[in-house]
Amino acid sequence: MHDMILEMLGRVLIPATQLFGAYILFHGHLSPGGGFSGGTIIGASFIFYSLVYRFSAKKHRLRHETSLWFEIGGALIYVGAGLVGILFGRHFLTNQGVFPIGEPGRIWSSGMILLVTLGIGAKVAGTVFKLFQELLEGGAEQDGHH
Amino acid sequence: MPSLIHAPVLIVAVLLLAAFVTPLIGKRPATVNAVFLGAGLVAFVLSLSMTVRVLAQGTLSYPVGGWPAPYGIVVLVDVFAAYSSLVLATVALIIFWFAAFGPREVRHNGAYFTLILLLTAAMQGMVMAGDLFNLFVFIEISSLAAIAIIAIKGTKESVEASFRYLVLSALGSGGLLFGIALIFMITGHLNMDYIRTTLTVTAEQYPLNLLTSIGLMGVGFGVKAALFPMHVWLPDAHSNAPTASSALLSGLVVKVYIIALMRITYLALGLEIFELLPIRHLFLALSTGALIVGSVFAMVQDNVKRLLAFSTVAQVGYIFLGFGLFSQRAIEGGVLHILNHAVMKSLLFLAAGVIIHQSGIKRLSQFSGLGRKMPLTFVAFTIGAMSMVGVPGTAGFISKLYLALGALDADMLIFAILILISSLLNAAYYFPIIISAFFGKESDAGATDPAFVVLAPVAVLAGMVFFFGLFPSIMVPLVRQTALLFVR
Amino acid sequence: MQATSYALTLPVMVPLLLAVVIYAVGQRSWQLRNGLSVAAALSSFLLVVQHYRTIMADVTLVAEFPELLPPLGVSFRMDHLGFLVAAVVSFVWLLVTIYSTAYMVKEHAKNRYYPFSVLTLAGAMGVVLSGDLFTFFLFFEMMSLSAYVLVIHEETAAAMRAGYRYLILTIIGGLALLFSIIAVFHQAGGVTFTPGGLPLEADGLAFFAYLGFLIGFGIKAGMVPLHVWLPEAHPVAPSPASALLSGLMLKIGAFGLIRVVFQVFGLEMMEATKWNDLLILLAAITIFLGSAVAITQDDIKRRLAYSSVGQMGYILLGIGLLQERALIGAIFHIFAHAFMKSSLFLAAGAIIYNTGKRKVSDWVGMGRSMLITMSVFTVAALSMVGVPPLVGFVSKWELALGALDAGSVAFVILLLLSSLMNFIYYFPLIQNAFFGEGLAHTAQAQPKRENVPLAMLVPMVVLAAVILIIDLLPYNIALELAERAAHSLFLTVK
Amino acid sequence: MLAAINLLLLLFLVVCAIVVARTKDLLSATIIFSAYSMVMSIIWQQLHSPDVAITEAAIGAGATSLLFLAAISRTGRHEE
Amino acid sequence: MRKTLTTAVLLGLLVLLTLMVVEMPLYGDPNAPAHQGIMQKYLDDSARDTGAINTIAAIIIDYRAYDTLGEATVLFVAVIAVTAALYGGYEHA
Amino acid sequence: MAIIERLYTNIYYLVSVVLFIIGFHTMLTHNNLLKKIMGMNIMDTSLFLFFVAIGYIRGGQAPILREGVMQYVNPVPSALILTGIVISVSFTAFALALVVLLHKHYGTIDADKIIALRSKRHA
Repeated sequence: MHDMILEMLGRVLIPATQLFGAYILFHGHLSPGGGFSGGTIIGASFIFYSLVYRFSAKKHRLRHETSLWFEIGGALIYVGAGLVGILFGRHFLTNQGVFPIGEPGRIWSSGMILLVTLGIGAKVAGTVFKLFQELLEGGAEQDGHH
Repeated sequence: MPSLIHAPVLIVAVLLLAAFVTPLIGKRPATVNAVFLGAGLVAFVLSLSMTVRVLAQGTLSYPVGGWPAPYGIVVLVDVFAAYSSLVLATVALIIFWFAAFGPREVRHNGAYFTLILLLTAAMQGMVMAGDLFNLFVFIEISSLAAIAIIAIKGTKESVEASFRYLVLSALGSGGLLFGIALIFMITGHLNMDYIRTTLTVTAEQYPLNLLTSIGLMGVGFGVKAALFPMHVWLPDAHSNAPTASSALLSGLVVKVYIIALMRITYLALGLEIFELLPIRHLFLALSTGALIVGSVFAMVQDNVKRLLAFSTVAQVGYIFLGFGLFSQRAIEGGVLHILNHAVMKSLLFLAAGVIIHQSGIKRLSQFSGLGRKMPLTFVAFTIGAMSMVGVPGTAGFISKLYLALGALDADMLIFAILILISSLLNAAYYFPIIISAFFGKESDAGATDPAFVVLAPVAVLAGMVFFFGLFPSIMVPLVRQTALLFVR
Repeated sequence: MQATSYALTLPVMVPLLLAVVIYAVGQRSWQLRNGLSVAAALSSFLLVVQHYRTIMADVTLVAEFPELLPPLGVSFRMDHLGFLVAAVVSFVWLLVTIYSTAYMVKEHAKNRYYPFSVLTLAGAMGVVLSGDLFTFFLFFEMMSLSAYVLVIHEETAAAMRAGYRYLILTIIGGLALLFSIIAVFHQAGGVTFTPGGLPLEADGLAFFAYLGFLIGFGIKAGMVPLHVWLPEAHPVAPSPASALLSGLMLKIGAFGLIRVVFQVFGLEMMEATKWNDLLILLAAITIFLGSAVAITQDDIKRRLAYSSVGQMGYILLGIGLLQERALIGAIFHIFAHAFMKSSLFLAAGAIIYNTGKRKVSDWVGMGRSMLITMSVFTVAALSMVGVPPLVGFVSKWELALGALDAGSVAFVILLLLSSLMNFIYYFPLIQNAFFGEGLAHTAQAQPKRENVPLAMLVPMVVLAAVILIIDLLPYNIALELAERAAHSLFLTVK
Repeated sequence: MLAAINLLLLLFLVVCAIVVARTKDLLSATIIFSAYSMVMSIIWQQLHSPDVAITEAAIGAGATSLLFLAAISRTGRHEE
Repeated sequence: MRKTLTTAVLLGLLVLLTLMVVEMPLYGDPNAPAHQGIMQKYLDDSARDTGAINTIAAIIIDYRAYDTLGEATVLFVAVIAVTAALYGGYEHA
Repeated sequence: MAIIERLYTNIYYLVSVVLFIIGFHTMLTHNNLLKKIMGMNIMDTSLFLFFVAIGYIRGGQAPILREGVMQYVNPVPSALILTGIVISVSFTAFALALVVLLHKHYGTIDADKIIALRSKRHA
């Protein structure tokens, strides 16, 4: 099955959603939102993408490993940012004095917060997408009748 | 070593890092095993050094992110936390070994190891938490991971048991979060020390809120720690899990919630709570119920793992009994039992798992003569069982001795007798198994002792049963100081 | 006078370690296994008697390890009583072990028998050399549980049933003991055996503690309402194991009772509270019932087992009377009965080994075919009856004197009555064995010639020789020790 | 005026919650649950917690509903 | 039967909790104890301490970053658990 | 009357308590496993509502620092709930996975039927 309307919609909506998600991510320290909400929105756009192109001939599907990489990458960024504090002779997950804080109110400010927000965003996007995929079809090939 | 100050978070961080990395290298089993065991070993070394440090220099409080209390999260390692962390790290390391080299019961080891690492990390974080909400977060991680390592077995029974566990666990979490919300509402703090000091002022103003909060948290922890009568999920969940999971769950997970509960009572609520509310009597009543119900149900089981699970219900009763009696020695006994039960129940579950795997028999009625076919495994099982019964020279005896002495110190003769009766009940269901296994008529089931690498963790645990049975004085400084946190 | 000697731990630790070694080498070499088993008992014996001079100089040896197993700690102690019982236990164990190297050849699972026998020895030595109740309890449990393996050695249905009963009662007894120990510790703040007793108050808790001790030790000693395991367990075990169980392990219970009555509760308290009346009553019933039931038994080992119940009654009576001479009798009877009952069981074992006949009624003419064995049996049996100058006579004499000291003639009559019953169940047996004409059996094959290995004969003969001559010696070491032990136990009272 | 709207929203919450529990059709229940979360998010916006509101809108109303839909697609739409 | 009992117990709980609501600090009261503890420091110092003007972001990823690490871990547990439950392991995926 | 007034003032607390009970009830009494999970979600969100209500201060603004604002609402509960929401969705996801598995094994997601099926197999 090949749904023209859905694909058209998708072509417009998916980038828009992703842009919105990215905005929320990057402005996490300035405005409402942050890693979790932004990440979820981006993850939702992936889900939409995979649903729209689910039956298309071109197999636009995202690979499972990709979302796992997002997942692990985000987590490692977080723990890594924490360990940097220890390397600098401070405490675990220290921001002040380890990362450049910058000028409050600018996008490139607040050091670890931005970094970790981006990490979380990547991680959550991967998580939401992967959870959905798994629930939708995970282990299905063993069912026989699915 | 300067980085030793960071041990409280490093333990958690190392285990988490290993957990995050294992999926990446999941396709190479040898590397996964190395990372898995390596993380366990590092956590053990860190925990040991941290304990030594705490013993020498007193309570260690680590402000994460450099923010002092009450603004940041503080990891508070007092003697109780250090002791718990050491117990966790030690027993977990041995179970890790079994999970890595023992009989394989899950389809893919990689995910299993990841979950075990996450569970261990969360437990470590939990026992050291000095912040109420931080504690909650770690509780949630460990709950989810604990359920996952049951469901991973994939059989009908394990999935069903884990779902039931999940529902009850979520109820418990709900109660817990509600309790934390109420506490925050009337104090404005999350750091346990600050909660305690603020409560001295605000408790009078909002008594019902505080009471409800304690009740809800009590129920939340009670469900998770399988305190009678909230233990209904435990037998199914623990008996249908893979062997290493059963050992972890029965040996460690259940106890961690008790530790967290007790830490909340003395850190956040203050010891006055024991005088103001009939908590002790509640503990005494519930633990009596647990001892009797757990033992009686254990007696009628035919499945070896279910028997062990019901026995856990009873043994949890011992730990609560220690806190309910509330004399110095009784608390020492309860605290010691956390270690001793962790060691002996892990031993029993691992030995039972080996037996089931090697012979395919899980029904006790078919154990007849198996002991002669796989003597080493059954000797280990016997040692665990003797410790459960409380034969002198084994670890189980020591905690029972302390508890009974503590019962007399608290002028409650009846509980000393109760402890002895429950020992008799234990004997009544453990000894027939051993006798029929060693001296019973031989069945035609083929079975042999497994390879050394499988049996090694069982042997180490058996050795620990004797070691802690003969030299409990090694743990005495920690245990005594822990009891002094409660009884001043 | 007290002296510290850490050598006290050796008679316990050496067999304990050797038990492990024996298990390890048992798979490879039976000679080494048997040799080590004998060596374990021998070294225990030698390690005990090396203290002879010190003990005779009235020095009490102690070795304390308060750091081990806090808060109660572990300690060892050797006084006259401990020395005597330890020497008896290790000596008889040595003889029985030598005997069993030959006897057990026909049995299965020898690799299990020897290590557990040595382990039981270690437990028994630990009990008699313990310096406090807690150490006592530790080794008591170790001994009881490892003896379980000896009881069920045959693995027949009867043996398993008897073993199960033994195990359950042992556990109940152990828990009762543990309760009492905890109660004593709670009240007195310590559990060390102290001359004159610990500072206890004669309240309800102390009485419960006393009851707990009575149950715990009574079960082990075969005191009457609690003796039910004994006549089941002793007959089903292999004969050397029966000798150990009946000859030695029962005494450990009585030994514990002496310690508890005189060194935990103390003479003054016992006299003030009259709690000993309960013990006397039970002892009297035990004497009477044990002896009476023994008459009705046809299985020789069951008859001997019931006889043991009766004889334990003497010892309990001697303790309960709270008279110095009665106590001398009790302590001496520990020694005497150990030798007598072991030689009876060993002789019975030799006959069963040779002919397979367990029934007393089948023993007609046995004395003619197995002269040495039957002579040993006769000597021991006569001693049991109390024929002077055999050892059994002395203990009964002292007991009777003690009973008179206590002012009760009734017990003297009871002792005489029991001797009579002993005579009834031993004498016809002996008469038949030597002079009887078995009509029913003449048609069958004559009893085989005495075909008993030397390793079995020698221990029996040594035991019988001791029974025969020790009272004739100018210097009766055992009596001397018993007197000194009783004296020191009574010394603390003004 | 604002108070009235807030009260209405709260009432709507309770009604939604009960309806979620009562509806036999799991798909409808999921949709109603999504609406419930959306209303919840509006309430939080009213209480000046925009961070929570946006997260609930994305995760509670969005992701959770999607997960429910995925599960329903494999287990059947109607409660038996 | 069981349902009726549960409903009754929960109604009892509802009554208790309602009584509790009566006792609670007033809604929106600036002097409620919840606002006397750690709140003011965050509002005053977060921009200076962390560089983030969104105080909530400052709290979750700086002051209380350890919690958020745990939170991220919970998600990770969920992913691994779901894959493990459905496949018995992620290698399959 | 004072009680009613107080309840009215604390209406947010009251509603969250009511929702908590509804969620709890759904979780305990409903046979359908998906409904149980929905109940769990309702219970969790009710607690989040409770938290947010605790954090509200009359006349307060969203805690995003800017000029000219005198009073902000309490940011701490919001920060905690963010964590709570994520935990809740994790539990939900895993519970749903288990439901899918149970459906695969038993062909139904009704708790009573599953129990019946299991005991039949045992018998």
